[in-house]
Amino acid sequence: MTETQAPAEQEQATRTTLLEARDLHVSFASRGRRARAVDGVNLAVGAGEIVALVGESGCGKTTLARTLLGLERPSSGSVRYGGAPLAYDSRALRAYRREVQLVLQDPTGSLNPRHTVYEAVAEGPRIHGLPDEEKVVAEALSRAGLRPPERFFHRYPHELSGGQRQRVVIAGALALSPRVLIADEPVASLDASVRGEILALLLRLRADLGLSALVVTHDLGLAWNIADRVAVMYLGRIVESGPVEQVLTAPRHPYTQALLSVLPESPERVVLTGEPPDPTRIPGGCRFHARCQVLASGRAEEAGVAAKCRSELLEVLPAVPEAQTACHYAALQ
Amino acid sequence: MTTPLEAAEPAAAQAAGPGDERPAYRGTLRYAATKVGGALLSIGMVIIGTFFLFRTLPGDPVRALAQGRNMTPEALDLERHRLGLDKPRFEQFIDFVTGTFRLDFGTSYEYKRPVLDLIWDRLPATVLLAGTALVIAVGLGVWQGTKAGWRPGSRFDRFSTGTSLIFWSVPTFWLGLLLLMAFGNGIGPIPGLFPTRGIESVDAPDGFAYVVDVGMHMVLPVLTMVGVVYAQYLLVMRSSLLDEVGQDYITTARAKGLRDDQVRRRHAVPNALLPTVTLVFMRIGFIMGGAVTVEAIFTWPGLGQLFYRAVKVPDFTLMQGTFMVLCVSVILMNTLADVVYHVLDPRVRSA
Amino acid sequence: MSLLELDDVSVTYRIASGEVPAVRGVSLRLEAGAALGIAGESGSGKSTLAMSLLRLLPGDARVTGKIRLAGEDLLTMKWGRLRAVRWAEASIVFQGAQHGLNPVRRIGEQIAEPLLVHGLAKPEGARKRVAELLDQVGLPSWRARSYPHELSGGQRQRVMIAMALACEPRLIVADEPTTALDVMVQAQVLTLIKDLVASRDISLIMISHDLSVLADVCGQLAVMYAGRIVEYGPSHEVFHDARHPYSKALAAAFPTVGDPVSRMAPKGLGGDPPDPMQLPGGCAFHPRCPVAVDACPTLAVDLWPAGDRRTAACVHVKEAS
Amino acid sequence: MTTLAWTRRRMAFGRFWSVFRTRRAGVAGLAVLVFAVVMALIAPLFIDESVTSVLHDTGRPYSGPGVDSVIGRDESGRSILELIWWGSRTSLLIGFLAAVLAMVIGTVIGIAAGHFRGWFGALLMRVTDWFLVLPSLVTALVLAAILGGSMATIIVAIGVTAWPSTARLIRAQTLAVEARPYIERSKALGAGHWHIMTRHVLPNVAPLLLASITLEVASAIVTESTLAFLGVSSNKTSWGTMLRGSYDWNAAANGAWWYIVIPGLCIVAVVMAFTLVGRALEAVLNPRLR
Amino acid sequence: QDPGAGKKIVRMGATQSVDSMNPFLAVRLISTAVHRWTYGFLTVPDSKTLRPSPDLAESWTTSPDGLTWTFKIRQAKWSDGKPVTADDAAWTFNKIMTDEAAKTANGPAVENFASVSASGQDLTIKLKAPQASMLDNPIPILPKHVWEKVTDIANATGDTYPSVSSGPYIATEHKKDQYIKLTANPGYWRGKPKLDELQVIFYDNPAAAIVGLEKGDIDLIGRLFPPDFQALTGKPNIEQWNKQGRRAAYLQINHGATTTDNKPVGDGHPALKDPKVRTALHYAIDKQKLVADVQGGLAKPADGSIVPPMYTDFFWEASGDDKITFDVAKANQILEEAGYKKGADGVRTMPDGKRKLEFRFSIHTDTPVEDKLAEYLTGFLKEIGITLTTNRLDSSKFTEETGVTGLFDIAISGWSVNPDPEEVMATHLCSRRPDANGEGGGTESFYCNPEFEKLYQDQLKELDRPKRTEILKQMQKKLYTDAPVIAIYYPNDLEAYRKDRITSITSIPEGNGLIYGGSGYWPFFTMDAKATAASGGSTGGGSNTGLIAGIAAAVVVVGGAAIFLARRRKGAADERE
Ligand SMILES: Nc1ncnc2c1ncn2[C@@H]1O[C@H](COP(=O)(O)OP(=O)(O)OP(=O)(O)O)[C@@H](O)[C@H]1O
Ligand SMILES: Nc1ncnc2c1ncn2[C@@H]1O[C@H](COP(=O)(O)OP(=O)(O)OP(=O)(O)O)[C@@H](O)[C@H]1O
Ligand SMILES: [Mg+2]
Ligand SMILES: [Mg+2]
Repeated sequence: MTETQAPAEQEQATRTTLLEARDLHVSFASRGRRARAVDGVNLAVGAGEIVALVGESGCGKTTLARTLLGLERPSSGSVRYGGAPLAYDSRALRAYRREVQLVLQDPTGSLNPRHTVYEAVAEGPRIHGLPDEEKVVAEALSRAGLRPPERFFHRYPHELSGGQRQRVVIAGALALSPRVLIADEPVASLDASVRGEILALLLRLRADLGLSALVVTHDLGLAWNIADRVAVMYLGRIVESGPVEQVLTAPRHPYTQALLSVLPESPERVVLTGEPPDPTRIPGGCRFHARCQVLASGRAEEAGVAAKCRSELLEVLPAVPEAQTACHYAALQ
Repeated sequence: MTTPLEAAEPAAAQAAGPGDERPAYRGTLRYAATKVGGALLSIGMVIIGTFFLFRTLPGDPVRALAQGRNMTPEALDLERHRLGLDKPRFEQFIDFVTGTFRLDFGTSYEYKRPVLDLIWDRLPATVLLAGTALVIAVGLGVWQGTKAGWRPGSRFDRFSTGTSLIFWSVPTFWLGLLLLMAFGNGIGPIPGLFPTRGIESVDAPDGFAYVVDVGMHMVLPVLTMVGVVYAQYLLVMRSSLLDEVGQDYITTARAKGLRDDQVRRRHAVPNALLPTVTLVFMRIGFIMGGAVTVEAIFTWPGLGQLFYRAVKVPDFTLMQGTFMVLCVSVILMNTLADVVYHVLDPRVRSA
Repeated sequence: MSLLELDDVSVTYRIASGEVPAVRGVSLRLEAGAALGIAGESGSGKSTLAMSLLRLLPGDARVTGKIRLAGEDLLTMKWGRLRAVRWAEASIVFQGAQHGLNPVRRIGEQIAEPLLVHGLAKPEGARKRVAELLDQVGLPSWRARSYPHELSGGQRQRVMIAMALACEPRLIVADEPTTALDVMVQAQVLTLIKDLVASRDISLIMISHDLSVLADVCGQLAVMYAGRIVEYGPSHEVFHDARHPYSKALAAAFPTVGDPVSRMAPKGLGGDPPDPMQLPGGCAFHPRCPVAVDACPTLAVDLWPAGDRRTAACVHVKEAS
Repeated sequence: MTTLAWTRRRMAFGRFWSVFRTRRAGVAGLAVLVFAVVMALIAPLFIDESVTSVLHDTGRPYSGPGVDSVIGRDESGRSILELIWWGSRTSLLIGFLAAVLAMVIGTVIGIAAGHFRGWFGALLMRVTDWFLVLPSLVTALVLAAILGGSMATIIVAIGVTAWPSTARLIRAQTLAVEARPYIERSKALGAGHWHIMTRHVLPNVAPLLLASITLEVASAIVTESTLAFLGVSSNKTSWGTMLRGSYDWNAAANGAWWYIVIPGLCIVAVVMAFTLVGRALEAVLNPRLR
Repeated sequence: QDPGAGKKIVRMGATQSVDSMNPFLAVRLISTAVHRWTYGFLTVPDSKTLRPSPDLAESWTTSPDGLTWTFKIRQAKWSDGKPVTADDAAWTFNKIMTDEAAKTANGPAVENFASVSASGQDLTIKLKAPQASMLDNPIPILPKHVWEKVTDIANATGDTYPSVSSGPYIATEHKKDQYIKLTANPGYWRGKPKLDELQVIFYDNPAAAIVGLEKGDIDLIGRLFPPDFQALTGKPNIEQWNKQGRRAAYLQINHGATTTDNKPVGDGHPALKDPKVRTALHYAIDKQKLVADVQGGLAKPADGSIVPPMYTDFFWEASGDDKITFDVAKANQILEEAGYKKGADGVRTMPDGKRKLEFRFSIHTDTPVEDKLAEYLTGFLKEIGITLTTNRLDSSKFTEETGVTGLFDIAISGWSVNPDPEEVMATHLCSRRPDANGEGGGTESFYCNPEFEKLYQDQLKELDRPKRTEILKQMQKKLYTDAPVIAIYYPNDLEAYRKDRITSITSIPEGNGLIYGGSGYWPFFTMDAKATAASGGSTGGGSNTGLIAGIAAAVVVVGGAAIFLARRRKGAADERE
């Protein structure tokens, strides 16, 4: 078992915002309809901060992550890096992508089976024309925990284990010395036993390099394991966000509560029925009201917000580090 | 606990009533409409392409019409005028397009009859020949492909795949010539069993005997076409069956206690057939190519023969008309294939 | 007599480059109405074991040992009898629900198929039964007319469960029924399985690599490593107090939210998963084991008693006892 | 570094070969193919164009296999063996060049159509589909008839009608490759269109191309012979024109079976060899089939 | 039951298809042959002498100036019972003279007509100039009452059956590119033919036609290609018919193509303007070898010009000093002396050293004989330091380049000569060259020689046959020595028929003449055959064989299906995983 370092208590308020989404909307044409996959998101990742983005399948997490990387263009709103809005000409994008890097869920798929580890890691430096390619690659590999790096240079992905592959992918990102890492479900396809290793690596990189990270996941345990802050997303919008300890131990939004309640160890579970949300048909009022257990159980009625829940739109949550939630019912307490 | 959205969904489906697939049906219609639109576009491209292709022809079509006979300059001019060749290129193009839409493909130099009439005369024979060959080839290919794919590596598999590959490598005309030599003329112990030309005897009898007569005439040409074509159906059926056999739902079917042949007949084959069905239609153009050769060898009075003659003369009006008709029919077949596939495969239907 | 008895079951795949011992000498016992969870990392032989129960393995797999279902030996059974046993006595829910259903047939037909094949119902009755089954798994009956792709992943998995229930078997094998499903849907499906098993006295074998899920649903837990069972016991005990270092690592991989110990401290297991064709000698886990001792590479491992109704295959357990 | 890369490449080839070797049909095909190609290449060392002349070294027309000529003579008394040997050069050359032409067009269009989404890709796909449904033999015949029969014309006529299936295949493969996460990763690393097309897509479609080009050569050889038979030929002695000759000069009725059977068998053997090798390559190289 | 049972039917194979059944339009040999069998003409070549003899015209008279001809039309009936009158003939000629479309097939034959009129059975034709070949008029006389209803000749197919005929046969059925059925005309004025039915069956594939003859699917096939003919050697029941033909094959040489206003056209090689070069070419050609190898020995090497030896009257053959025999050394010597020196590559150049002697040889696409000829000629000319490259052209382009625009050096050519050679002679007249606009024409050689012109005019006026023959021979000699065309050989007429079916046949001319290849209907009028046996027999794999084979096939299919099903059952029993 590898050791992990618990970071010193950090002053979150003093962190400067590095990457930010401002009132971001992304929509797709889907079977003749518009799927509003991301529907008004404000989110900030501070320097050296690890933010977890959690939510159900199809709620727009991946789309948000891709948009942050400039792989998808927002239909409105903007992505800002270092305070300036992201420009979409190829030059600016390329420069941006030295700073912000992506790690995907499926390490096997993320590596071209015809490229050796060396080529895979060197791809970024080559695209950006970095000098001292071999040195950069070796360094990135050893940072990612593949030591000694030379042993891995000429291996092909199929000669590596899943965890090693994910390390190669991370090394590929590190080779460009980015400042932000966006990881979309980085451990979802890995074996449970390997999972901890990779997460520990992320923590170590943050400690060593001051790397910020946005980790997209549907696993609350992961957020608990490594994130400073968590944002809960539902149907294209962030419905609750704040420091991990606060949000995960005392959730305020019924959706977060439901998510936490279905974890195996929880005493009483609230299983939401109904289908996964469909971004082509976002209900009016609170977007969660159709599945909301608080509304269904009549507690909202008692509190007198039921009508509001059904008809009144909620404000888009601002990108602040403090705990906040978008819920008519929670607003009362 | 039903949510408004969930409630709305089954309501819509129930409104369609049992047995009625309205949403899917409407989807199919829309799909068919776009496909037909695409086909029309393709046909338009065929028309334009044909015009320019045939306008690049060297030589003077009027003189071709004269076929080396002595014509006065006036007569040539008159003919030129009659064919509209004295007009500017653009006007010719407009004439050509409107003519084509009115199904007026001009008059054949060779036959001195409207090209459309000729094509219309020849169509049934080709449909008969190519249709029969196609049905047999598909039947044979699918049957052998199924058997081979179900037990890959078996003796039957190796034998049938090997044979089909050999046939696949054989040029159509060569196979036709060999068959003509062997079964038309008779070689050694093989008697000359089958007629070698045409679709019927000159003194064709009536009734059932006529059917037999035509059937006898069809043997060699159909055999030739089937021989060359069936391999691809076999190979596709085999590989798509192999694909299906690896799927989990086949294991599920086995786990359910189905007999081996039930698994094959109910699950594997119907699913594997889908790609084969598309291929059948997709490769209609290939069949047409085969028809040209086979009809030329066996004097089969079909479109292929007409086209072959047009190429040999060369009779450009006829060639152009036949070419367009062949292309358009292939395009239509493909469109049909798309729609059929769409109807057959529920996965595509709602996509 | 137990419903299912496995006695020294081994499965070997023959492939071009040699033999893959996927399952190596597994012995298990399952009482009627009980639920057994099998956990283990990818490639440890869980699915192979599950498939061997109904002789569904491909032709290149060789199974040895004894598998007895209600006293009958499945491995020597006649084909006709085996077909009758399949689904009617024991059914199976596969790993990927989207692939376990025939994509071009309506789900109603597919659920009804085993009923008709086993002669348990006439077409009319089968239709009624399908509606009933769909209702039991919480799907509206008009869904019978849908095609698999028209359903969400969770719904498909429920259809698979409905199908598994169709012939009212005595045993259901669920091979990773919730992997690749969303948290919320996963909870729905697990609740459904739990309820069904509890209410009908059906035995369940559930496979997963998520120990926490298994601990939740099953009474007993078996942890597999490299084709062997390395720990066996009541699930909560195994989960919270594992005796085998591998089980420990596996359990630690699933942190409890709110537990300050795991906050900012993800735990994992170093090293690479074993290559089944080149298994280390002795205890197969020793190269990755944090508490390995000198004896491990040569030790003849066996499941040693490790407490009340518990066994584990670790030298430390042996020494302790 | 480079030597290492070389050894790795050699090893990769060795791996490929060890898999390919297990496919007996493919190996047999390869043997035939190598034989045919080598024979065609070394032909000028032994014979020259004059073997196709009707005036030099001719024997009795339609004399059968014997001491005088190993496998008989044609209608002008030329040796069939020599004609086949010399004609293989034309057949193979046309086959290869037409296939290469089809490949180049097909690859460029296929990759572009798969890579560029939006109207450009859609347009390319439309054009490809259009060409795909055209009855290729018929189109080739029309093209050859209009342009006149020379070697270049025949190659162009075959190449221009054969590329769409390649384009289709390449496009499908491109789409499959582009859907892989490593493309996304590469984009996130800052890669442009060119980088993705040449570094990721092309290497991944290349094996498929290799397989498909062998299959394409096979069909080009058949098409060439068919075109020759239907009366548009390259005016050079090829197996197709020989068969045409046997037909024109009614070798069948004159009992000169060797004139019909042997060139035909050569076509079948070589086409079959290409097909077997192509299929074997496909099976070994195409991950989907593996 | 076979409907043909008990009838005398002869089936003729044809590898050429009918272009049109409308006699105004039909130009193909097969179509004109069918029209010869179904329609009457003014005159018909005599079956023995090939001289014009009465057909529908019973008798005729000429005015002393040779400009007015009066034909007496015989009392005969159309097959629909209407009488044949001079009006029918007059209408036919007038139609061709007035309707552009009707000129398609036989326009030139009425070019010289000033007017045509009829009164009763008397037909009067007034000519613009005297015309000795008047009695070889190739126009079938059509029934006015049928054809006058046709307004658009250009688009009339003539496919109305039974046709209204006055010849020995009536066309009763025609399936395009499949077959034509002709039945005997019972009211034919010479009497009903011996055959009941004559069928023309089309083959695209000559090999299939030969197979058909061997099998008895067809009884006769005309105009055989040498290898096809040779293939029939020694086959039982087959009579091979190998006689002198009416065709001459020659090379057309661009010796300086000009238009009617004597302006040069085209891009012919300048060397060919030199008669010495043309003579050298002539010496270099081994006609014997061509005959032996290209025609399988079934032709006669040409020592004359464009009239084949079959026409013994008109045939002229070179002899003595005029005669050019194959002699490479001589050819080389001629070229050498004329200053065409060989270069280092063995190719000669023009005396001024500028241009090499590299000629194009224009042939038709898809003609194996011409291809083969080209191979040989290339070889021959190489021996005398001349490079020949083959230029294959489709027929319209070929006609244009070798007949109008003059874009050729040497081209293949040939002519099937009618009993009167006037027509073929006319193709070498100055007036046949294209005009300044590149229109018109019909020249075979771009030849324009005043002496030749004069001879032509003389023969037109010369009504005394022996004298006219002499003039025609002089014209041939002129062509031979001037060499605008070089005749290479006269292909034999090759035909074959089944002895067991056709019991008697008279060729034209009788004895050593032609059957199908000849002009006129004699062979087919006089032909006799065995009656078809009552049941099936040899005809076309008759329905009986068909039935048997069909039943056999059905048995095989059913049996196969049964075995298949049985095996499936068994297969279901032994299952596997
Ligand atoms: N390119 C696209 N075209 C159309 N719809 C899209 C596209 N990409 C995503 N969507 C839709 O947007 C919604 C959000 O998708 P997204 O992939 O961002 O979800 P996610 O939260 O990452 O889900 P998961 O947990 O399953 O990965 C989904 O409903 C999806 O169908
Ligand atoms: N058909 C086969 N042929 C050869 N080897 C196989 C085959 N199926 C499985 N194996 C091998 O057997 C071992 C066990 O596989 P199995 O699928 O049972 O693992 P698993 O525990 O179910 O893994 P997962 O969690 O990934 O589903 C693996 O090493 C696998 O590579
Ligand atoms: Mg996602
Ligand atoms: Mg598994």
